Amino acid sequence: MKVTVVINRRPEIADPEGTTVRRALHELGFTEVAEVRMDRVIHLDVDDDDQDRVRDRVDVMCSRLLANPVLEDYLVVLG
Amino acid sequence: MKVTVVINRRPEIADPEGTTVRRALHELGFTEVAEVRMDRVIHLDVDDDDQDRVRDRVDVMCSRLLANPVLEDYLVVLG
Amino acid sequence: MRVAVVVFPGSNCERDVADVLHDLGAETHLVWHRETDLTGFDGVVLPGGFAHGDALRTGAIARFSPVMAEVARLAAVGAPVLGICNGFQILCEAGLLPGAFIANRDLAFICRFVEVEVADTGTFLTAGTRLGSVLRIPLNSYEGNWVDPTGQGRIVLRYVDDPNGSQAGAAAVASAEGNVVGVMPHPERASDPLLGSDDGLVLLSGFLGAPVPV
Amino acid sequence: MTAVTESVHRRLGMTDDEYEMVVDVLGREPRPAELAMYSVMWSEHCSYKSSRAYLSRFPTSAPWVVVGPGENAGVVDIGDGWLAAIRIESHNHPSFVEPYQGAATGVGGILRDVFTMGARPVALWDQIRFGPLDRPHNRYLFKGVVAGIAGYGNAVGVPTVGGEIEFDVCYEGNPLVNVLCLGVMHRDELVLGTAGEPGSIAVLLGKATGRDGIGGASVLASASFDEAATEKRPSVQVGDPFEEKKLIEACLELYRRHLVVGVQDLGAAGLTCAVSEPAARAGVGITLDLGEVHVREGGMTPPELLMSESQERMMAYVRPEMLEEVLTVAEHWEIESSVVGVVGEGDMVTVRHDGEVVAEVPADSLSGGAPLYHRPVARPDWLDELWESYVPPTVASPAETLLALLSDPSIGSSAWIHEQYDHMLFLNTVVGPGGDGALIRVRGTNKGLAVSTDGNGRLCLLDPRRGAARLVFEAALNVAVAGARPLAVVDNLNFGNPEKPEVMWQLVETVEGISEACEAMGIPVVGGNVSFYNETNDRDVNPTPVVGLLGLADPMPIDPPRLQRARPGMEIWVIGPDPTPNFAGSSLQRLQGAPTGRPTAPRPDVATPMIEDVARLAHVTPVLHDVSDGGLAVAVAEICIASGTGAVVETDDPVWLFGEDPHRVVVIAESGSALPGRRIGRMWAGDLVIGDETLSLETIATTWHRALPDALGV
Ligand SMILES: Nc1ncnc2c1ncn2[C@@H]1O[C@H](COP(=O)(O)OP(=O)(O)O)[C@@H](O)[C@H]1O
Ligand SMILES: [Mg+2]
Repeated sequence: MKVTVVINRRPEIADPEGTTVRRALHELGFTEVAEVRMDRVIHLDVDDDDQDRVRDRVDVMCSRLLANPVLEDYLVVLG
Repeated sequence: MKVTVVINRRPEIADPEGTTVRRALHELGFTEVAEVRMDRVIHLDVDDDDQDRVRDRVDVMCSRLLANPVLEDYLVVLG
Repeated sequence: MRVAVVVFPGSNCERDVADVLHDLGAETHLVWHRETDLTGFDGVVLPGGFAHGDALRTGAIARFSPVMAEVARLAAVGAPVLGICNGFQILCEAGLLPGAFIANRDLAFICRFVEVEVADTGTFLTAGTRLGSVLRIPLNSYEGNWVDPTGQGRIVLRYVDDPNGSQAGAAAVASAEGNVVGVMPHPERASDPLLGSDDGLVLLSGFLGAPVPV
Repeated sequence: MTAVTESVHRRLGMTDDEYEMVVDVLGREPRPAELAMYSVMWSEHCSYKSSRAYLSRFPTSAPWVVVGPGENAGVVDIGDGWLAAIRIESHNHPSFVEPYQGAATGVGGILRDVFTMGARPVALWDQIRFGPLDRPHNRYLFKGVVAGIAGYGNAVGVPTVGGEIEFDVCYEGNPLVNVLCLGVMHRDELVLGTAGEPGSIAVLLGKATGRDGIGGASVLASASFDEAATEKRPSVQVGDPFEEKKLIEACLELYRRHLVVGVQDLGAAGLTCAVSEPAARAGVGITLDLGEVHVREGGMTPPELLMSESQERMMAYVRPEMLEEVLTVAEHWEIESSVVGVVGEGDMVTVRHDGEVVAEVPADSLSGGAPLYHRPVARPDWLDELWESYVPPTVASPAETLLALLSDPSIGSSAWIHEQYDHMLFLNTVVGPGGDGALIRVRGTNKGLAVSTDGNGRLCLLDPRRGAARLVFEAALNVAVAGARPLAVVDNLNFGNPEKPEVMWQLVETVEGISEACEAMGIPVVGGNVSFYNETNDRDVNPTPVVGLLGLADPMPIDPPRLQRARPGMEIWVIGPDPTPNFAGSSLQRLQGAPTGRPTAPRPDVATPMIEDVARLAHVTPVLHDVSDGGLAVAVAEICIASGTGAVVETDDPVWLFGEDPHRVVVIAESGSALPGRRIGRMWAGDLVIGDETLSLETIATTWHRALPDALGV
């Protein structure tokens, strides 16, 4: 089963990379870009077809390894 | 307008992050994870409400700066 | 020889390489990345560092710096253009060299001496070396893993023991004409036996057109 | 006092008595912004209120001291118009909350302390301590901290050339992350943290201010961990080495062109500190307009703006006629700037926001007026028991014992760590990580600067005074091995809860020990840092002073000693006093159990001449190696591994092989040399032979190289 995990940095946490990219876009003339935030998506291919179990297990993977709970929130999407 | 750009590394290009995360998940006992791929998501906040123009301009941002055509494909999602 | 060493915001090896080139007899100038005129320079170096903090991808933003049009012009007229580490990454992003960089295979920054073997003596960088000679030079990068989907890149130096997964073991790559060269390890760091090796001098002398044989 | 304000000051970490002191100073109830300012400036972290009374014991003067403790970094004269700036700082609590960012911002902070003084930062050292690596969480913290130091240090472009690592259960819930930075400058580039004359203008340079780190100093670093960890946790600071790199270059250009009268970095206590300390030092007043501060997020309140610990910011004090040039320099380096204040007569810090005065307080009541606590001090009653319960370790086979020591991650190779750090940038690293002290050349001169950092929690638990003194002597010997003479010390005092009399006793003894050792060698303490409340769930860490010692090699040895230079046929000598059969606090004891006994006392009378001898030998000897963790056997094994040369050690006495008594150095010398010590063996083209046992070079090398990677499972 395919699982997509979307990891977002919490809004109150600074995102220096996003700021640098915004500045670069402005220099290239894309001044309409007011904000840039950089996030991650993790695609998992899981050898298991039990939706409930997969959801539970991926949730544990996120809280233990994939996301950093101090800085990030995550969202698990099956399929 | 909010725009989400998803940058993904072409499948034929190695993904050391994905490989490392898969190995770490296996060590933690999540051996059902057969593959891991990491993508990047860029959230843009664009001061412009003209959907067509925004789509065109973000497309140019991607092909010029946000994605590297040697390694990556991209997808632009409005809203 | 008059050499421009380009300084991007976030470059950090510019003074190191300028000092060593100076000691080898060059007239070196640090040139800010907003410079738009490199007239009068015989060659240009893009030094190591973290231009623009490596935001997005290494070299992704630096390649749009105003100075890059002049770097491309010098490359087109056949002047020697050398990218070291981050400079190599910038040259790839700018399309002046083939390929691109991804993270090291083991996902760790690597700072240590590595051995590289000369695979092509037809570039300025390797003009003073012999095919197959082995040089000891420090590597210092997180994204040193070169990828070239075309498989056509001209490889100038190869790692003896692959430290990072780089395609075909490439440690240095040249343009088809041979006057644009990117090298991932830092020849300027192998410039004095007191620092562990002076094997980099033959490469930098080659850049200055005064190769000393090994 | 109303119930409302009472709860506000307590929430800011202030006691009721401290609140009353504020009321006394002001002659009225403080406004919210004022209360915020006092709470951060009077926090333990910023004011040293529990330690100040005792730190005054340190010897701080010497003819070569240019700036002693109290400024952002200590500065010493190294001759011929050159100065060196040095400082050490802890980031323990932030690194526990978020190891990568905590360590990264620790590096950012210590760099600012050094380039604030006018010096270009030339090298970093990290001293890191964790619980044992068999616990996954400790591995997570350790890897995160190393990645954070690498991530920030490499990208900001300052090499990390050495450090120290220790694993012990006492750091389980409370890792220690200290970072030391060394800078070099010309004499005329020295800048102090002064606001200058009335009329000077305060220019805020660097990153935009956000809500990050609000209350970090007062809450996170000044309270026990279990309390702070929960809801009081401020939002985590994220390091931005790219901004700091630009800020370094911009500031160095300002100094070179003499465009500023003073500079203060914004670390803990943010803007509050950046206006009050320079104003107090200069004896002037200042008016700060918060509306002018460039911000990352809208709607920040005056207390938030005044307390934010956003990274990568500096306050420059500028004469009005220089202002335009200063702003042009900032623009050139692509950093943001804003003109936020004006220096005036008087002594008041006045803060305006939206046209209103939100704070008006005497500058020096913030920086110098903090309460001074003489907290109760009591020798722990468990100490005698610890001393008396000493059991000597058992050594059935010296070879097996050596292998056990070499496979200890506190002793094995640190390559897994230091190969992730750029340790070669600037082409000055003559002796880098992997030896004793690191040696940095000062180009344009014949000088070298050597720094060694040393800490040892077990030793200091058993006897903080002896332990701390021994650290100073050990660090001095480590720089002597590089050919340098000791010049100055910085210290980082990592302790538990100062409200416990036993912890205060440990601090007092430690300060005494460091002071005695410095006095014996005639060197000053030029700076330091105190980190209290390193406790989790009522368990304090071992008292862990970390000593950073700066030495000057002038001239630098032409071919400095290196472990690699040992060759077959050379002789192995040990110089220094013979060891005693006392393993208290040693690595061997740790392998076999808990620390017990009373460590051997240092011998100041022996140390000083010996350090001089060793510094002289460094000019003529291929290999010098200080005997420390794991004793002589480990020192010789390290020489064998580095040089690929075998050794024959003509003793199997555990006291000689594994004792860690102070003041001993291994010398590898050409055969026939006459040295002031004992010849205990020779190098040869074979294996490592100890008494009648033999270990292959490959076995010892693999064991030593794999110690840390195996413990990490990589
Ligand atoms: N955390 C670290 N970061 C960088 N280098 C380290 C670290 N820990 C140890 N080292 C390096 O490893 C070498 C040995 O360290 P250590 O055993 O503490 O030395 P010593 O006992 O002589 O003080 C030193 O050169 C030191 O700089
Ligand atoms: Mg030591």
